[in-house]
Amino acid sequence: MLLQSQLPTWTALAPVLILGLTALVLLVFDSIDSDSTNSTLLAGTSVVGSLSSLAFAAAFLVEGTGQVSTGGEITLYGDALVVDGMALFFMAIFASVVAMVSIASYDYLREDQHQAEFYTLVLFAATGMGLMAAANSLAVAFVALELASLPSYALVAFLKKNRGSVEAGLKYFLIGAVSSAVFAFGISLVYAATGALTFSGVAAGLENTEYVGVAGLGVLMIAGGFAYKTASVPFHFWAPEAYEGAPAPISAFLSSASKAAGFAVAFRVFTEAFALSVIPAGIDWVLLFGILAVVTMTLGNFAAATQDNVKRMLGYSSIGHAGYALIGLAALSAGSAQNGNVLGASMAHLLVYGFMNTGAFLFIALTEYWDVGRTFEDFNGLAKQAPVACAAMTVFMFSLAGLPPFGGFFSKYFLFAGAIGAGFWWLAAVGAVNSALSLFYYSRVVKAMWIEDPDGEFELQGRPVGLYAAVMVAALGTLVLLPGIAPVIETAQSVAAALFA
Amino acid sequence: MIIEALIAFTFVAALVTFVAPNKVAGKLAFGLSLVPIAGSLLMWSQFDATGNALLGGSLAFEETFEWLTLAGYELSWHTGVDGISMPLVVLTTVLTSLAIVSAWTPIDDRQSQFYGLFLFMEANLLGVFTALDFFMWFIFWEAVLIPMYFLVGVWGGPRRKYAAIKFFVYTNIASLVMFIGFMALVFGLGDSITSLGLPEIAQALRADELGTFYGIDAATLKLVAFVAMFLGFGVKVPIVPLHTWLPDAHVEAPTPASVMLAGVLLKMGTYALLRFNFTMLPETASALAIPIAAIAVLSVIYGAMLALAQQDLKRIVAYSSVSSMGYVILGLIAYTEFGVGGATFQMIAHGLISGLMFMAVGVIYNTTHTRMVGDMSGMADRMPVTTGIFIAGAFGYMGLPLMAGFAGEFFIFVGSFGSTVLPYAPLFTAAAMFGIVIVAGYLLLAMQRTLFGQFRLETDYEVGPAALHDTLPLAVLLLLVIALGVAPELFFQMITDAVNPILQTGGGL
Amino acid sequence: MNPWIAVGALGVVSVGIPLGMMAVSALLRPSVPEQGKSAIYESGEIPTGTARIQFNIQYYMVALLFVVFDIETVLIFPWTVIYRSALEQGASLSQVLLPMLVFVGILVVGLVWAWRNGAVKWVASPLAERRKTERQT
Amino acid sequence: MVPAEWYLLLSGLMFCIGLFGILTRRNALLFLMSVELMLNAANINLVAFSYQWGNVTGQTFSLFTMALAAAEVAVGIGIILVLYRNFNDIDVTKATTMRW
Amino acid sequence: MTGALLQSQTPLVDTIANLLGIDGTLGAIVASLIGAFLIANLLLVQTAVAGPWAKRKITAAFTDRIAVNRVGPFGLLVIVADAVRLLSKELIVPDGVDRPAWDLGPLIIPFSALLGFAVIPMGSGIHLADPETGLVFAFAASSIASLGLVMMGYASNNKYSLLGGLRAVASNIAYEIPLIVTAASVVIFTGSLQMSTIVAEQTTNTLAVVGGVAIPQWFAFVNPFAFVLFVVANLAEVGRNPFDVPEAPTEIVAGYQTEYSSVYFVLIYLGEFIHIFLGGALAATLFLGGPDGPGPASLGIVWFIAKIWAFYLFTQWARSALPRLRIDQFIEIGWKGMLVLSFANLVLTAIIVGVIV
Repeated sequence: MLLQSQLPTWTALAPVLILGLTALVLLVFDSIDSDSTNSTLLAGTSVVGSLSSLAFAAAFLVEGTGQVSTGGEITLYGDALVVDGMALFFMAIFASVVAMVSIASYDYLREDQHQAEFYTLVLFAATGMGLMAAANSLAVAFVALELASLPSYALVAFLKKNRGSVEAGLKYFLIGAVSSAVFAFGISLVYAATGALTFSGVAAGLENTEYVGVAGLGVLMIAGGFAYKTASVPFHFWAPEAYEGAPAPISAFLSSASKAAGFAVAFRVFTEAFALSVIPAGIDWVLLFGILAVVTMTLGNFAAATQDNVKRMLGYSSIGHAGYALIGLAALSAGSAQNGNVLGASMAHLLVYGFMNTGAFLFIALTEYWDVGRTFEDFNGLAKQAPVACAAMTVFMFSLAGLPPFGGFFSKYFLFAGAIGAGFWWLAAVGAVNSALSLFYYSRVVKAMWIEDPDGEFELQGRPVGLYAAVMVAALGTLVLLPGIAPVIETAQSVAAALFA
Repeated sequence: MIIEALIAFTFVAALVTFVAPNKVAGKLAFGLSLVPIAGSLLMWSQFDATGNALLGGSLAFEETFEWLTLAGYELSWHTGVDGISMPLVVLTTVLTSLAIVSAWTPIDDRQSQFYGLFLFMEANLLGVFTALDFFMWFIFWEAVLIPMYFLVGVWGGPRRKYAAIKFFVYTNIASLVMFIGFMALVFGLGDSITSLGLPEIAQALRADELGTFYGIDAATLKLVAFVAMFLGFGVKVPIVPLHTWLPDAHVEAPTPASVMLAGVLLKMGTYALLRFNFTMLPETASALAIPIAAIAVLSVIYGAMLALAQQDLKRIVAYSSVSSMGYVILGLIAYTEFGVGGATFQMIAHGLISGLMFMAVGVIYNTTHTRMVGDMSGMADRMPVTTGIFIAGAFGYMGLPLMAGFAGEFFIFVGSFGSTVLPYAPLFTAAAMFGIVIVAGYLLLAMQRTLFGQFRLETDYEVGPAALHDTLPLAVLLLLVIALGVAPELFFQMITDAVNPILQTGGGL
Repeated sequence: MNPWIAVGALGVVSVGIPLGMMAVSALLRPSVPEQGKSAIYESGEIPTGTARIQFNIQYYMVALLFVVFDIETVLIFPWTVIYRSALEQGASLSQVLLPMLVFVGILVVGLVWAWRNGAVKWVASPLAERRKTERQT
Repeated sequence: MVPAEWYLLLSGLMFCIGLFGILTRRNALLFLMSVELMLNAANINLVAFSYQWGNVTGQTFSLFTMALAAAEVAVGIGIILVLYRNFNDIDVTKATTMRW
Repeated sequence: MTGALLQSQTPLVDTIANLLGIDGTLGAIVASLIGAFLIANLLLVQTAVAGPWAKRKITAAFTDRIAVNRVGPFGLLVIVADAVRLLSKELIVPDGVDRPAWDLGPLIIPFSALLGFAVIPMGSGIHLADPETGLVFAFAASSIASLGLVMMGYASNNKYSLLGGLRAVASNIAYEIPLIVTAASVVIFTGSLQMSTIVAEQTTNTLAVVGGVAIPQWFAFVNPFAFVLFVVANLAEVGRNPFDVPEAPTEIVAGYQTEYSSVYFVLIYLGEFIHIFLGGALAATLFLGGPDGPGPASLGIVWFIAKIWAFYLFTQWARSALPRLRIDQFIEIGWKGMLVLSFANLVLTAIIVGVIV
């Protein structure tokens, strides 16, 4: 057992550092042999790197690094970064998603000339996400957010001869650029009001600031920045485009890891910097997030219900899920004992979501590999040809819909129960209604695959091992999270409670 | 541990079957499904529980494993059986095996997936009837839907897609409504419970520990929760007017799925009504006795009338199920030993009889490829054995003495007639009894038109007796029906033992 | 006194002097417009096509590289300023030197990668490429 | 000393000009320039209030903002370049393979 | 030593303010304007000498021929003749130029070069402003020129001009990083970006005493490698041979200045020459002790002018002695050679300083 407590404190960042180092190693590989299309080496390096990152994150979580049991959070580099349970929890999510995406890309990119760049960008983005989870200052949050975003733009437009991919990249980029400018301006306003950028400093400054209006505007704009990263209203409209146009493994990566990263930093910023105990009256971000959550989940679900294209439907549904996760922020109240539970449930939902949504998009990657087509009709009768993969997809769909035997039910249950317990029954009600609605469009996929007859005869070309393995890992994760939810939810809620301590 | 072993074994069996080759899947699944039968019979033989599982009675084969603590509630794996669930467990295992055999002929595509789903469903059904922790129970409850959805959707008739989606959406929304209602109770109980164990919740509710929740007082909360749960479970039962999914699902489902649907899945609804509504909230139930009884009688009469108007044999049997389930509700609301006990007994009886009827219709359909009453006649000539069993089953349905159906209905009427909870009990009972007449009417009519007279179905093949493996399950079921009719105390003893606590501690019922 | 006043003054003067020269010239110079004079000078040939031509993508590639490295030099400057005084005040070498070495190291990895992938290769000769592949086959 | 409100006014104005540009320009490059304006509005705030509060945090952060703005433009122009190759245009409303 | 004297001398602006007897902000502004005017003229005079006269003379000397010896003593009056001639030429505006940009370009180039001199300490108290970030300001001001170049190239509606403008940008950006990184290696020694401190650091300390002669701690002596790098990068930065690819008369006519005539032509040339001097001034300040030299401190300006003229001479020597690089060689030397060397220099300097201190 590797004990972080026996190592220098900076090693608490190991999960992030390993991701970054792996990216650099891949760059070195590509420098040595820039024409290489050795998928095994490149994807393998990426997988090994992300898995070791996951191992460290999990080991640290188990050991209690940064948690109360081992002396509380570890702050590094002059309070710029903090490693606590929540940071490690999210790092574990990112590492698992990267691992799955890398395995899947092994087949997806088989013919591509720029594989090394692909994995490097994924890993750099994941590094940025890890840093987002560990950010303890608005400056670091912004830099990390950009580090996560910039490679993502390139990744979305990675298929540069594919018009859809390029268009998706452009839209993702344009909205990303605007929202990061808004975010930066928000930070500057908060700085203007408080004179500090570290979360603790901002909290201290907010308590008796004279510029309440400026601070309020700043908070609003920062919330806008997070809305972009998490694909929530009002900066959500890039999501369906980007997810539809991007290479499917990247859609998987963005819709789960990137979203989780946005929430990670939003959780910390709003619970520590703009903590309810210090925020001046008049800046009611809880209400803001409440409204955003309701609008986001409703809009996402209704839009998803009207789609013909499965990938796009998943894109909208991921907006809906952002709405659910927002409940974690919307159901907080100052000094409530339930805060940790609500936030923890939201985190657990993001973890489960990380598996099931990644899996769903990777299944899309599989169909893209087979050239099956993208509409519901194109999936007709797929189960006859590929029952195992379709069974996995069924698990993802039902889990996303929140049906009980799968992980998605649990996280949603905890989320809604937490919201009710915290006194926000209307959030839970809207969430539950949306959840029921979502079953309609998720089951359409299942119906197409299993029940409909194929329109014509088609033969699936090959059985891509990597894609299959990745889909199976995700399915297994979604299933195992049912009996294994106990440690996850307990960890999530205890680390979330630490934020309010 | 035997319950856990059974459930786990069935799950594994499902997985094994799922990956087995199509050719052997049917036989394999049958072989594997014998183990749960043996297990459930073993349980029965060693059954030693007394009292109601939820109300402090001793349980048989009880197991508890801590799982996780959440927001002050302990969730655990908690299983056990009492007199109410034990017969249902036996019913589930037996009926599953027989349904698997009855699937050998009609299912000729993707067999391994079919039987895999079947066993998966069985595992979850066992879970539903044995789980005593709300969370576990709910997971199994919902998980049953998924295989059924596929069974109807993939192997069903021409309108299978519509039927499957309708079934799925109906029952899922119902689950959600029920879930919210139950959760309202849980939150209302507040700190007085420390886990989501059903016994603890039931006892807390009966001890009147329900507090206010969001300013809603306890009585209103109970009412709301009761209604929500009643509607939620009512869809599964189904009660009129929430029954519209059922004919579609039944007609489109392949025979074995219909057997399971009518035989076991509907019982989930009444079982849950008994466990939740009528055990946990007796005062509310008795306060609502008249509307509930009205719904029960409506189900009986309306279901029977609808059955009378059908031309499709399967539809007839399906609607008659609606009718039969109405009796069960009536028995439950009676709140007498014979009423509730009879209702529970009727669940078993109806499970066997409706299974038998659906199978018989299936066997006829396999041969004739039609289910329309008008298309067939004189089947008795060509399929004498099947016909005989069919007639016997129909008599069981009508409640002929010495059949299980008679015992169940008789107990229910006795119980409801003497009910003190239900005002105008004799009136309701009499109205419900009228249903029997209609049932007899349509069944006789259907039999007369299909089975007797001149055979005139035009086919390009010889219509002859069904294969042995098609007939055997029918015979077995018939034997069971008769056995239960002759000796209802096989189950009735343990049932009343478990039912009595519900009545006793009911607070002035 | 704020030194930027003087800087601003020089700014004004350095705009003023060229403007003055232009004014003087405007007074002195003749204006004799002729058709031929106003033609674009392209080595005496008659200009063809537009001047908005497509040019080598490498201009863009080096511009990208520049953006990266220029910004990095901006980030290096504060470090150089405090480096010596930090050492004199007793900071250990690993505290002040190592972070910068890591920083430059990452930059170097990037540079090497760009180098190997031809970002700074001005002319990608198709002929040479073909010869290379021919030799391989 | 110039009162803080004036800095806020200036930066706010600049931000709004940038925002206006984003909302009205369809040329991807002009769009990028508008974003730069918005980022620099943030920089003005940061530097001005760094002076106001007497700490260097804001100034330091503005360096990072500049670096990120540059990187963003680098990536953005790359994407615009492939956009041009695919659509022969850099009008951001022209690329509509997918529904908006 | 001399440095102490230099430090004690009153800055130019204060001297003027005292002379005129004005104070306050308004006084500072007036005095600054006067000082700025003086400094600008000091440079203009040098440029006038360097451009029409010295350049021809030097090139002639290198190529062994005679030049400008007709008008005035040593042909010096050719400066006046040329000035009048160029200013009174017709301004030809070609077809299709992008007018505001076309007019603005020639203004920017001398502006940027002159602005850089605001922070250069020229000795004898001739030091207009001494902000803390002087070095960065000097680099920033001198980089504005490339903006003017690309504007001119783009606005001229001429393919050669466009290419010239792009080449100018490419060359500026390729060599700017080595230039600045090398400068950063000097900053490691000084610990300050203030020009006066950088100079003082070189003048007050003595590197070694060889044979009784104290060698001052000029950074060119401390780190000759950096000096060489800096001078080479500087040469490219100011666009002189062998790095004059943006103009490259034999390839792209005259690059960005092809379409300019009359006073615009004068302004462009003026700007470029001042730029050379600015490059020399930066090299002198960073590596050669600025106005430091033997003799009294009041001689500082003399030494300083000598140093920048030495750099000017060096550019003219390079112009005559070296062939122009091809654009691809030029860029690759910049990115693969200079950049790596300059980073190596920075890291090594940091390590050595770290180990010694």
